[in-house]
Amino acid sequence: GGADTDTTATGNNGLEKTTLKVGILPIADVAALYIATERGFFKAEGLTVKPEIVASTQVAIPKLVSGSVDITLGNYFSVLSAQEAKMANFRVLADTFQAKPDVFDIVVKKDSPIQSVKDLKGKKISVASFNSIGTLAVDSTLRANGLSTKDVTYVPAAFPDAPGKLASGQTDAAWLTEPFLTGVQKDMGARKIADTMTGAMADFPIAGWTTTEPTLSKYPKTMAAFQRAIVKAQQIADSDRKAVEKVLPTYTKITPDAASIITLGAYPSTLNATRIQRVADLMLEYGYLKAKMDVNPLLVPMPQ
Amino acid sequence: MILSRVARGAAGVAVLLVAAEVAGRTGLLDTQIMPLASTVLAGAAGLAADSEFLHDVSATVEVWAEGLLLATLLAVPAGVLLGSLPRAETALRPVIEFLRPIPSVALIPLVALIAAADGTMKVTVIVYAACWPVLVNTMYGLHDVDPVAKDTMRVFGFGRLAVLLRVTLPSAAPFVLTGVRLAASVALVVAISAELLAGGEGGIGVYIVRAGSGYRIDLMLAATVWAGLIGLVVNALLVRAERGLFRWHAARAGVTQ
Amino acid sequence: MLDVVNLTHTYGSGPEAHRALGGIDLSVPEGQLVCVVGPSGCGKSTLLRSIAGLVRPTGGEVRVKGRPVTATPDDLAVVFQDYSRSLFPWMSVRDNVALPLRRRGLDRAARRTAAAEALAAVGLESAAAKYPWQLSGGMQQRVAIARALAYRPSLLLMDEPFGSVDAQTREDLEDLVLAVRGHHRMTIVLITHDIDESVYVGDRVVVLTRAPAVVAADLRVDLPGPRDQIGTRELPAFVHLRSEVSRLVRGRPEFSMTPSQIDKE
Amino acid sequence: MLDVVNLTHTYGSGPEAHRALGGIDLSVPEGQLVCVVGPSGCGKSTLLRSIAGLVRPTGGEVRVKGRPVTATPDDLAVVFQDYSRSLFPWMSVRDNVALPLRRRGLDRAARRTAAAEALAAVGLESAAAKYPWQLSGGMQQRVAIARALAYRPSLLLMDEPFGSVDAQTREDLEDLVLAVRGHHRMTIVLITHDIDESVYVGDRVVVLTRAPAVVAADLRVDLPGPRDQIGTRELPAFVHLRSEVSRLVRGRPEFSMTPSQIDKE
Amino acid sequence: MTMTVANGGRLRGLALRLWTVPVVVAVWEAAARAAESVYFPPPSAILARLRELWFSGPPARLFLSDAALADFLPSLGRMFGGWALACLGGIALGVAIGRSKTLAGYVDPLIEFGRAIPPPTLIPLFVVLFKADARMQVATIVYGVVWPVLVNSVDGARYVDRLHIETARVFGLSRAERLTRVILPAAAPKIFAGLRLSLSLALILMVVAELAGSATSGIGYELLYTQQNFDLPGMWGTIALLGVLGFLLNSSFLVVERRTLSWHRRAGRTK
Ligand SMILES: Nc1ncnc2c1ncn2[C@@H]1O[C@H](COP(=O)(O)OP(=O)(O)OP(=O)(O)O)[C@@H](O)[C@H]1O
Ligand SMILES: Nc1ncnc2c1ncn2[C@@H]1O[C@H](COP(=O)(O)OP(=O)(O)OP(=O)(O)O)[C@@H](O)[C@H]1O
Ligand SMILES: [Mg+2]
Ligand SMILES: [Mg+2]
Repeated sequence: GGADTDTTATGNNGLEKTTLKVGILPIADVAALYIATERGFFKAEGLTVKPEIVASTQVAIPKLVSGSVDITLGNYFSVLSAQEAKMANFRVLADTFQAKPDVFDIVVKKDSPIQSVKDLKGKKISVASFNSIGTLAVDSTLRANGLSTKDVTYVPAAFPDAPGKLASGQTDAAWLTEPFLTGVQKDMGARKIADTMTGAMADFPIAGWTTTEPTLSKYPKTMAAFQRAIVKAQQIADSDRKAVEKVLPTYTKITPDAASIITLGAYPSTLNATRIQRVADLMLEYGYLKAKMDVNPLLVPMPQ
Repeated sequence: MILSRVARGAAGVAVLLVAAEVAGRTGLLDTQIMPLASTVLAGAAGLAADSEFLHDVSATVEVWAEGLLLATLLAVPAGVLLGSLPRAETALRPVIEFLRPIPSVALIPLVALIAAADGTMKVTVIVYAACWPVLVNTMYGLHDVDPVAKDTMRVFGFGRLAVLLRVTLPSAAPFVLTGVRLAASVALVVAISAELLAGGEGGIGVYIVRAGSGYRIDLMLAATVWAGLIGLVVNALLVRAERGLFRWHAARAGVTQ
Repeated sequence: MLDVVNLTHTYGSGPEAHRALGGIDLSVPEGQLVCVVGPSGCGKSTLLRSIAGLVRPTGGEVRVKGRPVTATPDDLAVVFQDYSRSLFPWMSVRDNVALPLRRRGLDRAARRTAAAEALAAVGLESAAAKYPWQLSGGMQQRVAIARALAYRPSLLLMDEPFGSVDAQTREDLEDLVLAVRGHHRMTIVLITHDIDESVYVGDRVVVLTRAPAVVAADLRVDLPGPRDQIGTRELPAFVHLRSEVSRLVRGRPEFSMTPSQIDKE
Repeated sequence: MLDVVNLTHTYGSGPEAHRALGGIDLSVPEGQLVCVVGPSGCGKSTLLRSIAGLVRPTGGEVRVKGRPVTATPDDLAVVFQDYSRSLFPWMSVRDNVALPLRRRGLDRAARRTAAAEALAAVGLESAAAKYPWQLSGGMQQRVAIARALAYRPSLLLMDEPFGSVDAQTREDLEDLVLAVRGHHRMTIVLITHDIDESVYVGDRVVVLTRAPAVVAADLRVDLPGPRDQIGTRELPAFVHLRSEVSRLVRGRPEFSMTPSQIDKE
Repeated sequence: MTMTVANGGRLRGLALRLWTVPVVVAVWEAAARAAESVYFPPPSAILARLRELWFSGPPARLFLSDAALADFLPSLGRMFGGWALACLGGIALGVAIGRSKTLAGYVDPLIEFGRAIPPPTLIPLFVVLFKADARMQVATIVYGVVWPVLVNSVDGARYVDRLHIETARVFGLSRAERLTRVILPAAAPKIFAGLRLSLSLALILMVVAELAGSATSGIGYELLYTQQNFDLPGMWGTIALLGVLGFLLNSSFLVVERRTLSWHRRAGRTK
């Protein structure tokens, strides 16, 4: 029954499927998706997009494979390691989010003796998970400051739990993003000791709209329609902060007040192979990939 | 009688809440990390008017109910079978004991791979976790049946099945129901944990993810309070069913109600 | 109807082993009422449970209607010594009595009627809707009797069925069993500690020795029927038989009473 | 020692209510042995449980040694009618008997000796190491009696304590109770269905009516002591008393036996 | 002579109890090979990975590698600690609630409320209460494991045969004697059902606690680590390790149970 209503072979610009389930996280990264919905870009393409929360990219992968979601917000780091582990054959439809200064910082408690990255030696630092953009970012920051990964202990802690662990002394430092950064600075006077998105990681690509090769070849037109709609929204998100601030409180628990002060990243509207290749190369450099990976085959060109 | 029970329960809850509030206000508990009890309760009360959250609650309750029902339907017959066939029990014990300590949340990615629908995935992990209390309690309940009662049935020429249905099961039923009460909360815990870990379109756990990503610890805990309340209500219903169905059980033990 | 051939039974094994039956031979023709008496703990209940197929005896054989007993024989009813545990606490008294009648292929209404009649026969018409745990000990025992009688088995085994009721009720129940037996040609094995009772209701009294039990005596009761609580008990033959049984049972005193033992401070 | 004043008890409430005791008055001086007889289901056990503080009567009062019974009185032992359920299946017979003796301040060895003696007194010396569920019904009953006697309470309540043992053992146990009573000046309330027994062991026989039970008669037993199973039972006074009690118990037949009811097909 | 007989008997018993294991593993191997999915590696691959992870040590140490010692000892230590605490607390509180209607009235709602709360959502509370990682993990285990013991103990203590309680009262047993001699043994079969449930649950909670408690070593940590590294044989290996541990723990538990409850088993057998 469901297939009949979801899939129409003809009509609607010849889309193979009109309803798309898209895995998201309730964070600023996916603002463009909500802008596209709000402004009717999907509707114009004949698409209905149903966002579904996936707690992490790792969990989203089996859901993509089983068809439980059609597209997901995929952080490049996880997508590339999963690609190497042959978990699936991924395809990136569009870029989603890109780092900017102070989007990912390392913070410590107000009264912490830690003053700079060098003081982190021998300390515990919380990251959202192992083997992630977080560890890569901290790795690169450490190296830039003459330390190495071995000099610290990574402690996995979900972002919402990290401030508590920092405050109670279970960790010495935390790698955080918004809205937690603003939150901990305001609530407990936490101190930033480093912006991790600098140097090798400056303007680092964070995540893209991701699907798998079988899904793409099954629904090429649908995916193209999605690409067209989302890119329009990415452009708006990138150029009009107010648009992002407006949709943020609708799908997250970030209050309008907080939305107006938090630091936002960039919302790229082109899928640039050179930039994404940077992720693969840096991952290889830090040992997160075993072999050099060419990201080109993974990127789906923008339809005309 | 019932009133005094409610009053006592309320008193118990009140003492704990006041203690938590005082601990928060005197700085014994760091309110930076753990919001005040009153803040959490106010948040929980506010959620009652949040239609989006109520939708989440109904989504959770739906997978919970389905999971618990399936777990019970699966585990009771399985427990009866294993409890009455010692050989089968011995043979399957390694497999069962191997499976029991596997965290159902660790299975989420694997189940997600097979089950295309999000609901199916959750129900599967709920069933996986919730069937054990029912199974184990059923097996133990079965061993607790008075042999004279079973002999009585056999003597009148009833077959094994009739003995099972008319003596063994009724006699074990109260303890099986205790297993179901255990499973009910396990199912709720797993439903929410699955939502926390795997997300989904809606659910209390999904709400908590959303609140967490917005750095709203107070709302996370407020939603958690709802989980507790649901557990409380479900248990009250099951206890009431137990009182109605198993009056004989209480009477034999001299427990007056 | 019933043949017990050199039946032996030992509980447990090794040093804990206890030999309860030491080779019992007994043959009961159809329609006979045999009373079994014997000292406490000698093995009467074990014998009864072997006949019912509830104990797998360690030696010898039991045959009912010529067929060896491996499982519980068909068309059998038992009143257990532990009557209170043999009633189902989750069922009303009526349902307890009606339950076995399902095996008789009766429909619901017929089962209820039969149960009501049996309960009335033991003086419990007003207790039908109650639960077993709402009844006194003697009333529970009568429910168990009503259940067995309502079933109308061809073989009825009763283990001290009248132990918990008052003298008057006991006599009434004895007569009830005799009457039902007469009408329905049941074969009955009745264990009792009351020697008068064994002679009064029995066609035959089998006396067992102490454990390991064997048959010490097997007496025919040649009293004219129909029996009558006052008339029969006054017959010289009755008085003679009861002293005979009494003598046999007391033959070897089971223990010598030694109150002094418990009196030492 | 024991005063029961206008004791009433009603089980349940509303339409299900059942009035078991209808106003019992009874006064037992110290050292007396009172036998209580009455039809099955009249309320004897209820009376006993009220005295033991296990049932909170709905009216009237029970006083033991002058103090109103609210909880279980001190220095009391009970042999329950449902003796098998009152033994603890997780303890050996010896431990079951020895357990209450802790209250008597005996050390482990003394407890074991006392238990062994009590068991020997009821003829169960060889069963001490067994578990209750390894014993026959009558043996379990004797364990319960041994437990109560070993405890040497000042007030002993017994609910049909000899119902499951053979005639010989029963007489021995009757004499045992009498002997122990004589030595230790216990006050005893003994419920029985055996009218001979009530006259033989009792200093007094209290006859109850059908439920709601009231005292129908309260007879002094004026027989010379020490009693003797053969001599006493032959005394004309004994024979007279037992017919008197018998007449009183049978006074109102509890039910009219109607075998015809169960015979209709 | 007798030795060999005894050994033979034991071997036969073992074979009777464990014959399903090779069958299941063989079927699993065949199915996994047929499926050829990266997500479902065959047991042989899992075993190889398991060996690599933990069992490449010297024979003198039961082949346990350094990693195994570093992972197993703290994990199992916390697990046993948490389980023991939960059992003691659960039985004590459960029996108290089962025997006292007043106490039950006061705490029932709290318990029923608490039971339904997923331990991971209590991290903020545990963080403020316990500060240190290890204590917090033990607290998480106790919190997750205590319920079956508690609920079954309440049930067992509440529904003790009335005549047992009355006998104890009549003979004037002290409170302590009533508890240890009557109530606990009578409730034991049900309490043991709770203990058995909680034992496997303790392994699960050990994993959950390591996830919640930000562990940096341990079996749960390893599960998370392999999962996040897309190391599926490793993840399956960890799962299999949990299963084997569960089986071993449970087998030892049953030995204890069989001793303690032998009266129950034997008394309840229909002959
Ligand atoms: N728990 C209960 N609920 C309701 N009614 C009860 C309960 N216990 C006893 N009764 C009723 O009270 C009456 C008296 O019971 P009791 O046990 O005192 O009788 P009894 O004289 O000891 O009889 P018996 O000689 O048969 O043991 C009976 O009619 C019985 O049905
Ligand atoms: N399950 C058992 N395990 C071990 N021994 C048992 C078991 N059941 C009974 N016995 C023993 O077998 C013997 C006979 O028991 P049985 O119940 O047949 O006696 P009985 O003649 O019915 O006695 P009573 O008149 O006291 O009921 C007893 O000595 C008893 O201890
Ligand atoms: Mg017997
Ligand atoms: Mg009674």
